[in-house]
This record gives sequence, structure tokens and C-alpha cells, in this order.
Amino acid sequence: MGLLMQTTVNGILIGGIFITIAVGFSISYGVMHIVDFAVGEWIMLGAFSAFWLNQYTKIDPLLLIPFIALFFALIGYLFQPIIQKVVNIKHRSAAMMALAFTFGLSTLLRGAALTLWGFNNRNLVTVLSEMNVNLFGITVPAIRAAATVFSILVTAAFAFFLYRTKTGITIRAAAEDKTVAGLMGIDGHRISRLVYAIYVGLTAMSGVFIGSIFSVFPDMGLRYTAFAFFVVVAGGMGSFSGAIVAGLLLGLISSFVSVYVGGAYVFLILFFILYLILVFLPKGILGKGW
Amino acid sequence: GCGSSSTGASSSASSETRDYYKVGVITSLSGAEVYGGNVTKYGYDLWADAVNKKGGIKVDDKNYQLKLIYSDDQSDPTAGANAAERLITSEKVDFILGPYTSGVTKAVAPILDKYKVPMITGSAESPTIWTQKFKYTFGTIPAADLTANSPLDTLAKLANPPKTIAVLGVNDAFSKAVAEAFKASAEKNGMKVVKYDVVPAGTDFTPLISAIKQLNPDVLAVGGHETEHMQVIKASKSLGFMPKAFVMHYGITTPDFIKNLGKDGDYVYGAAVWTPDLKLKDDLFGTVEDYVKASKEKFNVVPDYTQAGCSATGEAFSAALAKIAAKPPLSEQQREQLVKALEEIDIQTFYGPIKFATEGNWYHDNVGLKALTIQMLNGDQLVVGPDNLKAKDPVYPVPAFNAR
Amino acid sequence: MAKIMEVENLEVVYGVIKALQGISFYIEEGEIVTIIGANGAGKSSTLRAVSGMVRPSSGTIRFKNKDITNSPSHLIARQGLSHVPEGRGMLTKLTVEENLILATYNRKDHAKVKEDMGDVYKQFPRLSERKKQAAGNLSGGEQQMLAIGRALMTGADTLLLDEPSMGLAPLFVKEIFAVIKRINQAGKTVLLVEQNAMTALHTANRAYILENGAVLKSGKAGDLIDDPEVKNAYLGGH
Amino acid sequence: MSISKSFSPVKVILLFLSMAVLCSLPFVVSSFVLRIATGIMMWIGLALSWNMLGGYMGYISFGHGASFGIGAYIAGMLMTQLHLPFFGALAIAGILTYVFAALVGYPTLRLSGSYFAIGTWAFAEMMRQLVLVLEITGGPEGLRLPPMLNDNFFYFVMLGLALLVFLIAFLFFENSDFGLKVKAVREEETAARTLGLHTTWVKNQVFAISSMFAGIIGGAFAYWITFIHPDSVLGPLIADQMVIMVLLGGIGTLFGPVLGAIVLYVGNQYMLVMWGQSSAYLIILGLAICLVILFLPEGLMSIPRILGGSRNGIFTRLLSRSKKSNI
Amino acid sequence: MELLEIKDLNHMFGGLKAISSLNINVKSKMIYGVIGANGAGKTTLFNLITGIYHPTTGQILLDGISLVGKQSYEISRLGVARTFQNLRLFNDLTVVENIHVGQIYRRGLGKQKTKNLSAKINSLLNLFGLDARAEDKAGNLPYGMQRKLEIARALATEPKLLLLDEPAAGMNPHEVQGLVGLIKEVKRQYSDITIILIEHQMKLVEGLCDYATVMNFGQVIANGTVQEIQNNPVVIKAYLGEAEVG
Ligand SMILES: Nc1ncnc2c1ncn2[C@@H]1O[C@H](COP(=O)(O)OP(=O)(O)OP(=O)(O)O)[C@@H](O)[C@H]1O
Ligand SMILES: Nc1ncnc2c1ncn2[C@@H]1O[C@H](COP(=O)(O)OP(=O)(O)OP(=O)(O)O)[C@@H](O)[C@H]1O
Ligand SMILES: [Mg+2]
Ligand SMILES: [Mg+2]
Repeated sequence: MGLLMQTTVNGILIGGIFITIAVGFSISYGVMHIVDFAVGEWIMLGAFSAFWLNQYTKIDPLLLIPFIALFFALIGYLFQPIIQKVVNIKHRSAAMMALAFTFGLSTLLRGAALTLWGFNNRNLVTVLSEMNVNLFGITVPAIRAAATVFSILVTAAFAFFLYRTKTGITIRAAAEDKTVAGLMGIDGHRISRLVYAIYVGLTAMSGVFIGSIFSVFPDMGLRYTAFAFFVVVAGGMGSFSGAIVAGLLLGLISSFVSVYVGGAYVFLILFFILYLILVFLPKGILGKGW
Repeated sequence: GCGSSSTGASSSASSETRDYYKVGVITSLSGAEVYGGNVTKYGYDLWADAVNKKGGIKVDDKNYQLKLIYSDDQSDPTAGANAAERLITSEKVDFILGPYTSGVTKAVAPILDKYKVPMITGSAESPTIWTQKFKYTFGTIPAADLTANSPLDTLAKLANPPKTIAVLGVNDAFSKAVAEAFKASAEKNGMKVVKYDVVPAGTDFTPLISAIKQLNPDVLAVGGHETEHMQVIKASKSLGFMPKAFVMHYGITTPDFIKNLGKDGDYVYGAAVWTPDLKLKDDLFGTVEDYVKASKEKFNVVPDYTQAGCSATGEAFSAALAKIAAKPPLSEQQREQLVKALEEIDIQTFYGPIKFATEGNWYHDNVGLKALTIQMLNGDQLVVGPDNLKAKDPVYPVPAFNAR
Repeated sequence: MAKIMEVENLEVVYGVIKALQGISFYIEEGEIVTIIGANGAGKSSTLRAVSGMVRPSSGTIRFKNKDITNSPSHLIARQGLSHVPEGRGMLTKLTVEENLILATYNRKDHAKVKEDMGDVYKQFPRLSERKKQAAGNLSGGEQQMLAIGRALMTGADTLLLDEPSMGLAPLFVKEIFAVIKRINQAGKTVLLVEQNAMTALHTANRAYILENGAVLKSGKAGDLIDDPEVKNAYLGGH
Repeated sequence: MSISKSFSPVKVILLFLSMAVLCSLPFVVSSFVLRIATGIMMWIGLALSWNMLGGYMGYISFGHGASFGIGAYIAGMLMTQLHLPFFGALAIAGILTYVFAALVGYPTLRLSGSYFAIGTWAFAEMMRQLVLVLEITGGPEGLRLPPMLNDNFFYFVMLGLALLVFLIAFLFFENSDFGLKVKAVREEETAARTLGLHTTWVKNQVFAISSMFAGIIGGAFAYWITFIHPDSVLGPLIADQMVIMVLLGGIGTLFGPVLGAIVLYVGNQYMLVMWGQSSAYLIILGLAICLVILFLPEGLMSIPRILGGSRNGIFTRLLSRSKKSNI
Repeated sequence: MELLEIKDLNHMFGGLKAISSLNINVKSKMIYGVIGANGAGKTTLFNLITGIYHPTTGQILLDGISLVGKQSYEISRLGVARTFQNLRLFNDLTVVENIHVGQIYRRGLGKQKTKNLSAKINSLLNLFGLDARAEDKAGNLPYGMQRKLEIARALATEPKLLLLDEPAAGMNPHEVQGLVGLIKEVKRQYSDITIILIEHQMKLVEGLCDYATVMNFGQVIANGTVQEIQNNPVVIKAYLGEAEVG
């Protein structure tokens, strides 16, 4: 019974971290229609910047989060026009070229990180890293709980923003048809930049959590790209509630398979389920995706 | 069709003249194993530096310098095979210092046999490399299954030995071999294995550690690399799991592990065939202390047994070359002599004895070394077993994370 | 009356196809002007160039005494020009209401927005019944209403309508034209592109006949109805 | 349209010349260069096989590496465990990959667009994890094949396979009713169906055939490299490279994948040799991919046209670009 | 003789009843009109006949053979071809290739393949005035030509039954007249063909159809010759509206 509860809590906490990434990713996919292979590298860069800033300022990484989010949002904002240039190509497979472009970008960023900072693992320590809370015999690592709560809050805020504010409606309009949005006085390119900025900011911010829960190294992105894809696709691209459910599903599957089936089968089963969801529920578990 | 065979005879190196040895190095400078790849690189570089500083390898009263030619295997067997082919046929190297990973080693070995170019790997530890009996491939570090039993043997001899143990392994060749060896040695020592599981690289350890926490074993033993070991310790701490001891293998002596975990990394048991505190010495590097100093100067790292093993690997070549008096460039015949010489060497180095087996399941692996049980403290690797070599008594049970 | 729009020597090129060969026309404030022409004559291209959806290869477009020739479409829209494109340009996943709100994106006169919203719902009661329905689930006629309603919500004083009657049942066609008249009477300037030439000419003040990307004829709508050449080529004879 | 039209005498002569060059290669170059040439041939075959599915049919697969890996493992297991001769193992690997892909294709092809891309990617990851936990594949130990150390043999095997795939692409995808059907599926599937095309069957065939070639090449690769491991033959990099090669060269064209494979493979090897001592070559590789896509969005195949100074030529494009930017 | 019999056809989209107890009989060789308000279910009817949707209940018989449950390609091979309200051309293929695709599974396909094939394609190009743009990509044609190409492509399958969904959409009255002539010419050259067309432009319906059905809310509200229908007060109220403006 204790183990069952603990396994459930663990599961929730594993998946929680990836919800924010999924939300940012799917909204950027919705507006720009490209699958960004560099998502893992934004995570990595977010984690690294938290690490370096912490080294030099000694400020707790958790307090640095707003700053990192803003900084990377700015980077995304400045960088987006280059990707947009690829997306705008009048070619049947412009979206594919853009995808290949992000693949190149991911290689480039990884190579740069490896060259610049070496291959070493780094530890990102926050005040919460050392703590855990004991609830009815269940141990809850504080940093993971914080990450999950934070994820859900960010997601909810973002959902509110998209569905309840005028700018949100604008973004959804641009996601569907930028030409028509243009006729309504909406600058599609500015929206794309805005959305990409939000996405990069959110992803880098999640990187701070991921970095402090696990560790920080140049290749870390590869690993988390897979998880991010899982949550995005299983939840249904563009679906917020779907992202939350899929994030929790990811965690629960990992956790329960590890404990009750065997650790070796975690990814096998995870990818099998992702495949089944894709084939039989292509709009995501809740059927709400694009 | 037009595909007849001519096994690269044209690429024989003998036509060239040069007054230095060209040494190929294949290792992982990128990809998944970039960390370990660089550890081996440090080791090989230190050897070449030391030799060159002394003037070179002395053959027939003349000194020949060393030149290392690196080739990245990208942690991928295919790229490793390409690298070997290039080093041998384009660069025409005289011999090769081998890859970090066992997988790449296995892909490279047949190519060496084809061109009859000897290679010693200072790192790869998977037992399955040696069962293939490749004629031109040697290894300095004993296979994992020869070393991994040492910490549990040490623990079993204590007054209050652990009774229960949980074993986790990562699903790669080396880590799985280690985990299996842990399991076997636990059973041999009469411990009860309450949980044995293998996980793919990149798994989150929290669920398994929660499950293990419920089983409350005396010892948690883990086969993996430094990244996973760090994760295990972090996850255990965050879940409030504190067994009487953690047992690990390769990785806990790396600077990453020591630096990142700090006090949390203390008291972890491991197996090593060498530590920076050993009282050994040789002519090239001097004492172990000297070697550590050289390493700190050049790379700012305290060497671990893999790095030192790689440096010692070079010494095996130096010795064999001197013995057959082969000047660069080596002809095919000389390379065959070199293999024979390697099979016969039995030398003492700062790393310990090097002697390659010539038969059995560890064919061409160094069987001269004894496995040590180490326990980490303040970043130092304290030898706590076997009894005749120990510098200190093992601490068991170890203090809890918050009581250090 | 003042000219609200003046277009001179407008040329549009798609790859190798020259859709507009240099056309000129103007619209006075408060007019309904219609452009009539065969398939591929360049009617839609004209509207697209004016609203900034395609970039003309040469020529000038002046709107309210400003050169908007190379402005992007969102900036043109903000000047008070709204284009209902061919195929209606539904944002199918947004609800009816969201489509309407969206159109007010750049408006600052919040009180007037409310009022306009009420007017649109009064004008098209069907839309008010379907406020929360996704635009994609509306029938063709309803979508057309929404498209026009949305154009009104932008607060634009000039509307470009591209074949608002296309694909509509005869009954609806009549309704749409009646709506256009009403809008015009409420003070909006309208540039109307239509295949349904007869009805268009009956609705408009002036007309331009486009052929192969050039203006063939222009004049008072009433005069053109009786022009035998026009009758023959666009009104289906007799 | 017809084959005779596309075979002018000049082309025939060119063809024979290039065949002669390709066949004499092993006797003039060093064995490292030959090895690179073998690698090029292999990647040409793989890129062409991917292009059947991704280029002609418009189904972008990130799981094509799974077929390669499955072929490699089947051939490997047949040779080590049943001691079948190489060509027999290769043939069976081809047949089994075909059958397997035809079965998997049925559900997978219900997806399209990005979903198909991610679905195939998930499937490939699943296969890698499966091989890692299975006993008979050797799990994380990988699989050793009996070494057969004849460079020329493998060069000709890969050359033969590349030519075979090229020929199939040329005959069945460029110049036949079948190719037209495939393109019709790509352009507008519903319409194709109402014109009598059994599109499900067509899609399944293309999926299975392209997978089969990847599988056969995988089998040959296993024997050539002598050691296979889930990470090396089933890792995502295999499929990623196929995609990049095709996009780099020119998707949906016959020569694009060939060109892309040569440029990327040689470029990669060259950078490994030149800058292999550090990870800097990753930067260069990534940058190169980005730059090519930015400046040659239709791939290397568009270079001749751009240099040709046609309407889409570089000057026109530069002009139109500068016009855009001053708005 | 009845070529197409539709009996008690029903189709639901979720809770929406798009087709409701529909009965239609189409005699061989006739041109049959289907008209009705927007959203009446006309296109849905075509989608059901051609197997793009499968009816919830009911029968569709072609020459006595049931089409229900058959796939689109099977139905096409039985001799049913169609065009789409929102064009569905193979945009990146040339005009010739588009028609060629239609030819691949033409009905009664004999062994005499390639020989007559280009002759057939040429005669279609000719008939629809597409010769000059034969090698252009379909997506680059003007809208009107795209509509014609779609008809040509459908005809290439040599159908018994041709379904046209709003062929005159976006055409001016003059062009509608041209289309009337064209369809008449098709009818002359393919003498045993039966055509069902959906159209809002009454000019075309008047000019071509022998008989018509009016639909509203998924049901038939009137049947008869075009004249009968135009004078039917129910049809006027639900569809046509009062007399023309002007
Ligand atoms: N795939 C679908 N899912 C849900 N509803 C649909 C679907 N297709 C059509 N409908 C609905 O079914 C009804 C009939 O649609 P249909 O397209 O058959 O109308 P139509 O008679 O062709 O109209 P029009 O003259 O405007 O083309 C409409 O209310 C439409 O919204
Ligand atoms: N995006 C495009 N790419 C290439 N050619 C185009 C494009 N859009 C339009 N054309 C071509 O430009 C010419 C004019 O087209 P336009 O759409 O302006 O005509 P139109 O008068 O609106 O015709 P319709 O009555 O069919 O809507 C046509 O020959 C058409 O084929
Ligand atoms: Mg138009
Ligand atoms: Mg319809």
C-alpha cells in the first residue's frame, strides 16, 4: 500500500516536469508548424545558464528562473526570424526543411556547449535540492514537487492567457491562418516571434528544474527531447489539459513499470504506448489536439 | 563479379621512413561516452608526454619520439571501425591505443586482425571482448567480472556483514556485467538479493529506489557510469533512503562524482585496480605521487584507475618495442613480433603488474592486477580491502547523509 | 466626393504568370464599386494586392491619401480597410464570437466595439444564435455572414468583398446583397468582386470590367448593364 | 514520360563511363578511401530508399532506421545462429523486413504529416528498446558476426545494392504508372481513391518496399562492420541522417538523395579527420546544415537552376529579397 | 432502366442528421440535378455514393450492385467518377499526369494499354481546352481551368456515372453557358454516360438537367423536371426565393 502510493506520487512528479515543455512546444508547433528538434538544447542551455549564473552570483537557481526565462525569451525572439525565413520558402516541403534546420541547430548548439564547457557533469544545487517532505509515510522530494506545481501553474496561466485574453485569441488565429489574421490587422510574423520567444523561455526555464533534479551536461538535451515529444504528442498538440494528463501518464507509466514490471522495460513500454496513442488516438489522449 | 580479394597488402607501412613512432588513438571524443573518452585521452597523452620528455623510446641506443594521432569514434562502433581503417591505411600508424567503450573495441578488433596491427585498450572492461580471442587486441584493465566481486568480498568478511542487498544495473555491456558480477558475488557470500533489476540508460531512478527503500536492504549495489551513480545518490537522498552502504564500480573515482556530490559521495564503496595512494613506481612516471602531480599539472584532475590504466598501456608498448628493438616505421613482420613480445611481457609499472593472459576466457586481458576495494572519503579513494593491501578499515554501516 | 482609394498601373506577377498587366481605378468615399470579369481575369489579385496579401510588382496604391503599396497586410488593415477574401477565410477552430473579437484586435474605442458587436448580431441574428459554435461547423451561408460581420467589427470604413455569393443558394445570394446595400447605407465604402455580374451591377454605383488582367471598360453600373458587349460577355447574353 | 525518351545516347555513354569508374575504384584507391566509398554507396542506397517513402509519397519517416536495424539483426542472427551463408541471410532479411514493414505499415500509415514522423520515430525507439532487452539479440552486448575481411567484396555488395535501389527508384517511381500513383497519393489521397487507386495498398507497398531495401542494406552493413549494437544500428542517428541527406540533396528527385548522401557522408568524414580531436566539428556540421537550408532551400539539386539564372535564379531571388526587406 | 437507386439512406455526423430517409432513382443516360440550400446534405450524398463516407443505414445500388461498404477505389472501378466542391487536384503534377492518373484504372481496362492512352489523353485535353497548358502544374492553372481539369480527370476513368459537385461555382453567367455546352459535348462523345450534378446556379440546371431533386435538411423536398421544380412553392420558399432582382 505504501509502495503503491509512493509509486503513484513518484510517477506524478516524474511527469510533472515535462508538462511546461510540452505546452510551450505545442503552441510553437501550432503557430509555426515545425517540430523543433532543438527543444532539448534549449533545456540544456537553460540548465547551463542557471549553473553559471549561480557560480558567479551565488543566487539560488530557483530565484534565477524569471531572469533565465526572460533572457531566453529574448534569444528566441531574436532568433525566430531566421527560422521563419526557412518556413516561408515556397516549396512543398518547407516545413520539412525547417525541421531539418532545427536538427542542424540542435547539432550546432550541442557542439558549441561541448566545445565551450567540456563534457563534465555539473551539479545545480538549490535550497530545495536537499529537502524532502514526509506525508503519511510517503517521501516527496521538495525540488520535484516544486517543479510539478510550477509546471501546472504555468500551464494554467498560459491556458488562461490563450483562451481568455485578446492576445491569446490572436495567437490562436495566427496558428490557424496567418493570412486571414493579417487581414484582421494582426501581424503574423510578430505573433510567431512572440510565441517562439515564449516557447524558448518556458523550455529554458524547465531546464533549470531538470538540471537541478538530474545534472547538467552538454548532451542532456537528447534525453529530454524524447520525453518532451512523448508528452506533446500523447497529449495532443495544442491541448493543455492533454499535456497535463500525458505528462502524468508518462510519469506514472515509468514509475509503475519500473517497480512492478521491471526497469528494463520502461522505455519499451513507454514508446509502445506512445505508438498506440498515435495510431489510435491521433489527436491525443483527450482528443483535443490539433 | 569483379570483386576479388586483396586484403590491403598494398597498404603496408614499410615503404615509409620516419624517426618517430606514429601511434593511433581511437576513442570517444563526442557522443554518449564523451566523458570516458576524454579520461582515456588524458591517460594516453600523459604517457606520450612522459616518453617524449625523456627523449623517446630507446631502441638500439637511439631515441624515437612518439606522435599520437587521434581519431574520434563518436561513441559509435561504425565510426570506430572507420577510424581504425583510416589510422592504419592512411596514417599508417605503428600500433593503436584503444577505445573507451567495449562496443567500439569489438568493432575495431577484426580490422586490427585484418591488417595485423596491435592495439591495447586502457579502458574497455566488458568480459565479452576477450572471449572472442582477437589476436591483435590487448587490454590493461582486468575485465569487470574479475574486479567487481572485490567490495562485496570485503564487506562479507566484516564482523557484522550485510545480509541483504539490492542490485541495479544500467543496460549497457559494461554496467550489466558489473551488476551481474555484484549479484553473483553477493550470492556467493551468502547475502540475500532482495531486488535485481536492469534499467536502460536515462531512466529516472526514483521509482526503483522507492521500491528498494521499502525492501530496506543493507546494501545497494549499482553497475553504471558516473552519471547514473550521481543520479542514484541524489535520488536516494531526496527519497530519504540510506542503506548501510552503497557499492558501485567505475565512476565514483571520477572528479565529476567527487565534485558534484561532495559529502554525499563519501563512504561509497567501489572496486578499482589502482588508486592515487598506492605506493608503486616505475622508471617512466616515477612514483604514483609523481604521476598524480603530472596529471594535476596538465589536466587539473586527480587521475582515476582508467586514466592511469591508459598511461600504463603505453608502458606495455614501450617495453615490448624495446624488447624486439623495432624502429619506426614497423613492418608487418615487426608488428607480429610486437604481438609476441606483448604476450610475453611481465612488467611492474606505477600501475602495478602488467601481464596478458594467453589463453582462457580473458585471452589478452591483463590478469596481473589485483582488484582493490575502495571507499571514498573527502574525494580520496581509501583502500579498505583486501586485508593484505588495505590502508584503512572499512566504515560500515556508513553514516547517514545528514550525519556527515 | 473625395477619392478614398486610388490605384495606378497595378501589376501583379505570380512566378511566370502576369495576373495584372497594370490596371488603374479609384473609389470615392461611400460608393459601392464592383469589379467584374471572367475566371482568371485578375479580380482577386486586385483585391489581394490592395490589402497587402500579395506584393505588386509595380504600380501604386493610395488609400486615404497614403501610399500603402508595399505595406504588410496587418498595417493596411489598421488603416481602416478590411478584406473578406475568396473562400471566406474562416478561422475554423475559433468560435463565432472569438472570430468577431479577433477582428477588434487593434481597436481602442472599447465602447464603440460593444455597440458594433450588438449591431452585427442584430444584422445577422443567426450568428448570435451560434456565438459559441466553432466557425468551421457553420454552413456556407452562415460562414459568409460571419466573414462580413468580422469585417464590420474591424471598424473599417472600407470593405473589399471577394465573391460573397459564391457557392450560396439563390435565396442566400439575395440576402447577402441586401446586407451589402444596408452596410453601404450605414456609411461604408465597398469594393465588390462578383461573378454574379447582373446582381452586382444592380447593387453598385460604378463598375470596372476586367479582362486578362487589364481594365476593359469602366463606368456607371447602370450604363454598363445596357452595354451590349458587357451583356454578351458577362451577363449571359440577352 | 517513356523510358526511351530519357535514355539519350549521351546518357548511355555517361552511364557506362561512370559504371567503369565505379567498378575500377577498388583497384586504384587506398583501402580507407574504399571504405569511405563503401559507406557512401550504403548511404546512397539508404537515402534513395527513404526518398521512395518521404520524397515520392510525402510520408516523412523518422523511423526508417528501424528497418535498417531490423535487417541488420535478422541477417546477423541468421548468420551466427543458423550459420546461413551471407547472401541467403541477406535475402531472408529482405523478405522478413518487407513482411514486417507491411504489417506495421498498416496501422502506422493511418498517420500523416508530423504525426507520421513522430509515430515512426516512436516505433523505431521501441524496436531499439526491444532489442536491448531480448536475449537472442545479445541485448546490450550487441551481436558479433563472423568477420569476413574483404574490402572489395563489401564495396561491390554496397555498390550493387545502391544501383539496385537507384534502378528501382528510376523504373518504378520516376517512370511508371506506379510512380504516378504514389505521387497522386502524396498530392491528394481522397481524389486518388475516387479515381480507382487502392491508396492503402499503394502506401503499404511503398512503405514495405522502401523498408525492405533499408533492411537489406542493414544486413550487408552488419556483415561488413562485423559488430552490431542496438545503439549503432537502431539509434535515431541512422534515420536522422537519411532525412538530412535527402533534404540536403533535394527531396523527391532521383539524384537529390545521391548527391545529399555523398556530400553529407564525405563532409562528415572529412570533418572527423580534420577536426576529430575536438567536438568542434559538431559546430561545423550543424552550421553547414543550417546554412545550406537557409541559402539552398530546395537542396543541392537546385544549384544548377540557380546558376542557370532562370526566373528563380539567384539574382532574381536576391532582388526580390531586398525588395521585401525595405518594407 | 435505373442506373442508381438510393433507398432510405441515412447519415449521421455525431448527433447531426445530415441525410435523412433519402430516396433517389437515377435512370441511365440522364443528366440529373441535385439542388438545395447550403448545408442541405448534397455533398454528403456524393461522399456516400463514392465511399468517402459510409452511410449509417440505407442502400445505394449501381446497376443492382450495392455500393454500401465498398471502398472508394472499388466504387471507382465499378464506374463512378466525381469532382469535388473544393478542388482536389494533384497540384504538383502536370495536367497530363493528372489525367493519366485517372486513366490507370479506367473501366473495362483491356490489354491494349499504352497505345490508345496518349490518344485518349489528347482528346480529353482538346475537349476541355487544356492543350496549351498540358505540361503546366495543375496548381498553377486559373481556377476555372482547374475545375475543367477535374472533370477531364474524372472522365479519364471512363465512368458510367459522373458526379459533378458545383461545376459552375465561381463562373459568370457567360462562362456558365460555356460549361453547359461543354457538358453537352461530353454527353455526346460519351454516349452511355449518366451525370448527376449539384449546382446553385439555376442557369446550368435549367440548361442541362432532365430531372432534378431538391434537398433541404437532408431530405428530399421536391422531385420533378426543372420547370416543375422552379414553380414549386415549397422550393421557392426554401431555396429559390421570390422572383429575381431586377
Ligand atoms: N465531416 C463532417 N462532420 C460534421 N458535420 C459535417 C461534415 N460534413 C458535413 N457536415 C454537415 O452536414 C451538413 C450537410 O453538409 P453538406 O456539405 O452535405 O452540404 P451541401 O448540401 O453540400 O451544402 P453546400 O451547398 O453549402 O455545399 C452541414 O450542416 C454540414 O455542416
Ligand atoms: N498563387 C498563385 N500562383 C500562381 N498563379 C496564380 C496564383 N493566384 C492566381 N494566379 C493566376 O493569376 C491569374 C489571375 O487570378 P485571380 O485569382 O486574380 O483571378 P480572378 O479574376 O479572381 O478569377 P476567379 O474568378 O477564378 O476567382 C490566373 O491566371 C491565376 O491562375
Ligand atoms: Mg477570384
Ligand atoms: Mg456542398
